[in-house]
Amino acid sequence: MKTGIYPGCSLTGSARDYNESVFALAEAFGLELIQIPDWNCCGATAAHNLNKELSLALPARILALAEQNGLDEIIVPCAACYSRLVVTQHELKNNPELKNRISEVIEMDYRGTSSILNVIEWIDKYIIPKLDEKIVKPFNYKVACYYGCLLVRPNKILNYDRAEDPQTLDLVMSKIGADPIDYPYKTECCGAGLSISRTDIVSKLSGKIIEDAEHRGADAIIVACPMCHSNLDMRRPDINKYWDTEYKIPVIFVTQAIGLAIGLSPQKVGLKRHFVEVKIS
Amino acid sequence: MARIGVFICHCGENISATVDCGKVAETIGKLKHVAYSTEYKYMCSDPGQTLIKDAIKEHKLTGVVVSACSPRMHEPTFRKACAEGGLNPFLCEMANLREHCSWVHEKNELTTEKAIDIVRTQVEKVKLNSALQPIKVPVTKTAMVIGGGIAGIQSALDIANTGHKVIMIERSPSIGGHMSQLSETFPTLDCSQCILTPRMVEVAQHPNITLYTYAEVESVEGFIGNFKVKIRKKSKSLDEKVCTGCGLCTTKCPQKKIPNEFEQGMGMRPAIYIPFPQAVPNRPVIDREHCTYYIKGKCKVCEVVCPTKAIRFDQPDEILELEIGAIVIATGFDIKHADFFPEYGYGKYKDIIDGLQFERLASASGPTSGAIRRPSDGQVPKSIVFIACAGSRDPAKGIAYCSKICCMYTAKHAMLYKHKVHEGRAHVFYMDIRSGGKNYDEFVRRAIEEDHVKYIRGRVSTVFERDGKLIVKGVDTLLGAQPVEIVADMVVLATAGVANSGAEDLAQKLHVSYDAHKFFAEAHPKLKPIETNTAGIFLAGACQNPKDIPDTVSQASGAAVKVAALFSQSELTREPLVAVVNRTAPPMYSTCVGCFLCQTVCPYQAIEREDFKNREGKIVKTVAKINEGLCQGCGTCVALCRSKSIDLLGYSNNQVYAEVVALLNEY
Amino acid sequence: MSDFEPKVVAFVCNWCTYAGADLTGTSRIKYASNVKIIRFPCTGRIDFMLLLKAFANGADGIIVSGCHPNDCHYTSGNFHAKRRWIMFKELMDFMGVDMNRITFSWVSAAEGAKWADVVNTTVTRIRELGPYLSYKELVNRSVEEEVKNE
Amino acid sequence: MSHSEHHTERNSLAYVIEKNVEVHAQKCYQCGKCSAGCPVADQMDLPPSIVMRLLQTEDIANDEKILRSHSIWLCVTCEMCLSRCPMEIDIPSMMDYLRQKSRSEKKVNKNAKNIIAFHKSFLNSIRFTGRLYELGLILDYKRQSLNMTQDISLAPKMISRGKLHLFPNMIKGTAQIARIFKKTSK
Repeated sequence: MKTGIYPGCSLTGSARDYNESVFALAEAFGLELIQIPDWNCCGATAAHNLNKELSLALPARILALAEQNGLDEIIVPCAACYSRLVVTQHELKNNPELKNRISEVIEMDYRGTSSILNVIEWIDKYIIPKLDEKIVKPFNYKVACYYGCLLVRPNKILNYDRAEDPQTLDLVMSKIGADPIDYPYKTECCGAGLSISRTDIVSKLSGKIIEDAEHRGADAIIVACPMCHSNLDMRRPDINKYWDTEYKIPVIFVTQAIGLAIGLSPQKVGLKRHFVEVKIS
Repeated sequence: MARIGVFICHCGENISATVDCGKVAETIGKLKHVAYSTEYKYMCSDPGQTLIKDAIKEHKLTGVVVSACSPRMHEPTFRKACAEGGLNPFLCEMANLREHCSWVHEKNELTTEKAIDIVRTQVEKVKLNSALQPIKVPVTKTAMVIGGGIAGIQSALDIANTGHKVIMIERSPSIGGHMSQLSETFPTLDCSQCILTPRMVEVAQHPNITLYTYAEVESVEGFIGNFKVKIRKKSKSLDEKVCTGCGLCTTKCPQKKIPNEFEQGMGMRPAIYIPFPQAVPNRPVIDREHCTYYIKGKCKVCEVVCPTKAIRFDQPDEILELEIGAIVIATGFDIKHADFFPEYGYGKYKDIIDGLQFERLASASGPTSGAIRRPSDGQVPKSIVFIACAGSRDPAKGIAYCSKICCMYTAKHAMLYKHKVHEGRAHVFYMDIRSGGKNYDEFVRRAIEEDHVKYIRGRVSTVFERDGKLIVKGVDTLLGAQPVEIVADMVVLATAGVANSGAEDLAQKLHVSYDAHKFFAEAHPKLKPIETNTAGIFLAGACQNPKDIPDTVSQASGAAVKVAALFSQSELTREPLVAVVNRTAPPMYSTCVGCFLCQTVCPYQAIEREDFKNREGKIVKTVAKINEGLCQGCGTCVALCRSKSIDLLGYSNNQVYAEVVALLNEY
Repeated sequence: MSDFEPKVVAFVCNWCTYAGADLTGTSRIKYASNVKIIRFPCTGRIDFMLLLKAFANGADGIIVSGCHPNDCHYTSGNFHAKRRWIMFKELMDFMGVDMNRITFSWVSAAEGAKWADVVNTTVTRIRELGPYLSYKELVNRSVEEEVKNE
Repeated sequence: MSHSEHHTERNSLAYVIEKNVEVHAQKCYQCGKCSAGCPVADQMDLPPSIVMRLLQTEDIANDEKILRSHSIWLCVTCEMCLSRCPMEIDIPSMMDYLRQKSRSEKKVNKNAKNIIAFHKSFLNSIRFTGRLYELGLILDYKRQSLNMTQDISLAPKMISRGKLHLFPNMIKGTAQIARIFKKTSK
């Protein structure tokens, strides 16, 4: 089986670091990842806020392209894209009429057969089994695992981990030697799509997430979503200004942490691109 | 020549709003053999019944079809009316126009057509009914009460005081149930154990009551007045007659780290233990699952220290076979625990406890001797948040019902806390306060007005721990959903009341119905709240749905009266809807070929052998015979009989064939 | 076909499904009026030859429903029904009776909504299948043949 | 199913929502758990439970209040409300619907101007290139929102970290994407 990858827009731009770490891991573990040819944006928050049909058509085109290219399994590292793709697949599966309509809109055959993996599922399936032998530098830090919203909700549709106090990311982190703390902000929202239009709200919400992690003595916040990362990392100056604080806790993608544990350089996993300096390594 | 009378009921408007009753009566009136057909607003009313009685005489009716509600509701009513009108009651049938027609279909022609078909079917059936005489069976005047909580105790004492024998079965080592765990009771705040323990002792000492603790129902066979019950008396690993209950063994047992069930896990107990000081009977049992001797094969400290040498390690379970006339189910309820709530931490925070745990904390006999101390560090909490409706009224969690008792006990908990910790702050998050009951609402008002408990209307979204405190996030919906965040030392969840463990299993053994939540089902929600749909088996207390003590005690006494009424007769009349094996003239005697396959499927051992002898006394044929005292009329033998020699009175082959033919053919 | 109203007969036990259907009524849940119920004390009482009788008399579909396994009011009647049903089904299949026209289900006294669901799905299915003419023809022909033979 | 039959003459917002997104406002019993867990409730003029209550009144003035509210635009679709709702009311889907209705009826709250400007810029960006062109998005958003100074310091830092492309990344199927936009924009 060939594994496809849908990077999504963030990973080609503001979350290049995430992209680099995903591909660095794939390379280190000998995993082939085929980019879905000519993929488009999933529509993100904007589409489902303004136009429901568009918010289904854009992901449907991506899934149809994957099917066309024989990619039965696709990894979607961005939690937001992952959520859009899974929700689209779910809605079209339960509504054949809508499915036909969307097929017509995208001018492509859509079956809805691809299996969609989020980054943790991909790690669990392909990396964990071979992980132990590769660890050279255990990630011996206290970490706050921050899942965000879209990895676990809507729970009934995603059916992945539990909606409250999820554990999968914590388990992955403990496998590389980290010590995940009890962290009630795991699935609290960072403000997501309001980053640019309402930076004040994002600063407020993300600030609480950072404050609690620092308060509990975490050395790093671990994330698996580029939106969460940009709000917690790139927006750090706004956050510190909003709360009049000097939070310095780094925000690290789970793939970056695994990369470091197996001995990849900070450069290789994109750590140098962060706004908040990462002193861990 | 059959002369059938048909009576169409409007049931107020319940039937007539969707079914054209006039048309039904008219159409039916034209059928062959229908001598009289009429409609009336309320057939079950006195004038309605008089209408039937008069018509029987006036029109010389040979059969009656009352077309009204479900026969499960009013069949006895109308059969009785017919009998009073001079017609054999078993010549009356009911056509179900309400539950199976008017309530489930829209108003249109098809619905009226269906109503006509339903009535026609019963007309055809009743033509073939035969006049039957009720069967008389003896009554064993011993009752069995399952469960030794306040419901079982009340029921057992009331039955025993009418002079009848009672067997009480309790699966734990002591009677007392949840009530023995409670601190004080609402709305009077009198001590629960003070009012309960005298009753427990009374049970133990009553000459008419035999108590089996640490015992469970193994199987139940038979029927009203004549149940055959097997009880498994689990081994207590000691001789109760020799043991004096001195308790030395319980103090010397080296295994001391077993979570104490009575303290809701907030204390430890040894492997040989008496559940609580006032336990009845006051004798220890060995918990074999945790006892070192049973696990590792050595220890026997209890045997060594026992002054009367009462320990019996090899004592087996005992099976008792009992003849029982009536059964009261009083198995009580359970509650959900903190681990049921993902948003409140899945039970990982020690200081989020449930209502029963709070009862133990507040109880003078509890693990803290009545001082309110939080489980994590034993500190007295300066602030407690009580969350009502935890799990109740929550379809997303699978529990749509209101647990009924939580509003009251939450007010009580908050009050008790304020009485014990004067400077403490008590907040209650609630959705509605349901305090119907004598002096109940006054009690809640007292909590708010005199004890200054702060009530906040809203459901808590999440609780988490930070710096040893619990952060409770909710809103005040009466202030336009204004966010509220309370930093508390302890959180008490008024968790949903649920069916007790093993309820479903017991229901299946007793052949009684239970609802989707595994609570035992009453025969009728309003008019038969104590009866189950199996004659001779009654309900008492929270095994039916969550109930407070006054309601439980009332129902328990009600169940006792039902039992006493049953035992007031020495014979019982039973519906004669039993199977019969046909008889023909000699030399055939019966079409039965004597294969006795029926015997193997009969659940009641009601099929016997009958020998026919010739003049010389030689057996010429052996055929099946039904013991009508034992037969319950399930009809399994009828469907199975290869030679079609068995029939079921009231559901005979001819009758059901006639129904099928009538239902499907034009008229 | 659109005005075809299937005739469906339901053979149900008194203690579970009949009571369940009562609950459907008490809960005012609506369902197709094509189904008419015949009450038995227990599914164990149901002689499956009755099903053939029903088809012969013009039934387009049949529902047989009783207590869930272990819930039988008479301990084991439903087990015997189930056992006989399996044998009967094989036989009917062999004879060419369309088994899609028969629904066998368990509906307890607490499952009012399920009863409506069982009825509605059965009626919808039978509506799609159309009138059960083939069985009637079979029966009619054999009667005529019998007459001829006499 | 049986509800709609009873209320065919209604045209309240609650009814329209029930028909279009199968969210039943009358299911809500006002426990407030949605508002309690909502990350932006304290910023909202109408927290989610209040929106539900207003819907239940089926009062035209209250329906207007909802469509003209700031709240529906502040909702970030984090799904926390649905995840914890005891009645499993799909508030996020309802919010999506309300936003679209508010816009099509030109009732958008003034304070939501920036939020909508951002969404529009976002869609504009992918309408022509197929993928998000972040620099283009920021420039377009500035044009739409007239918010010239915001994030002025962010862009250079992003560029220096290789996180911002100066030129869009066009996909091959841009014509197809344009048609998707056209077909869905009725």
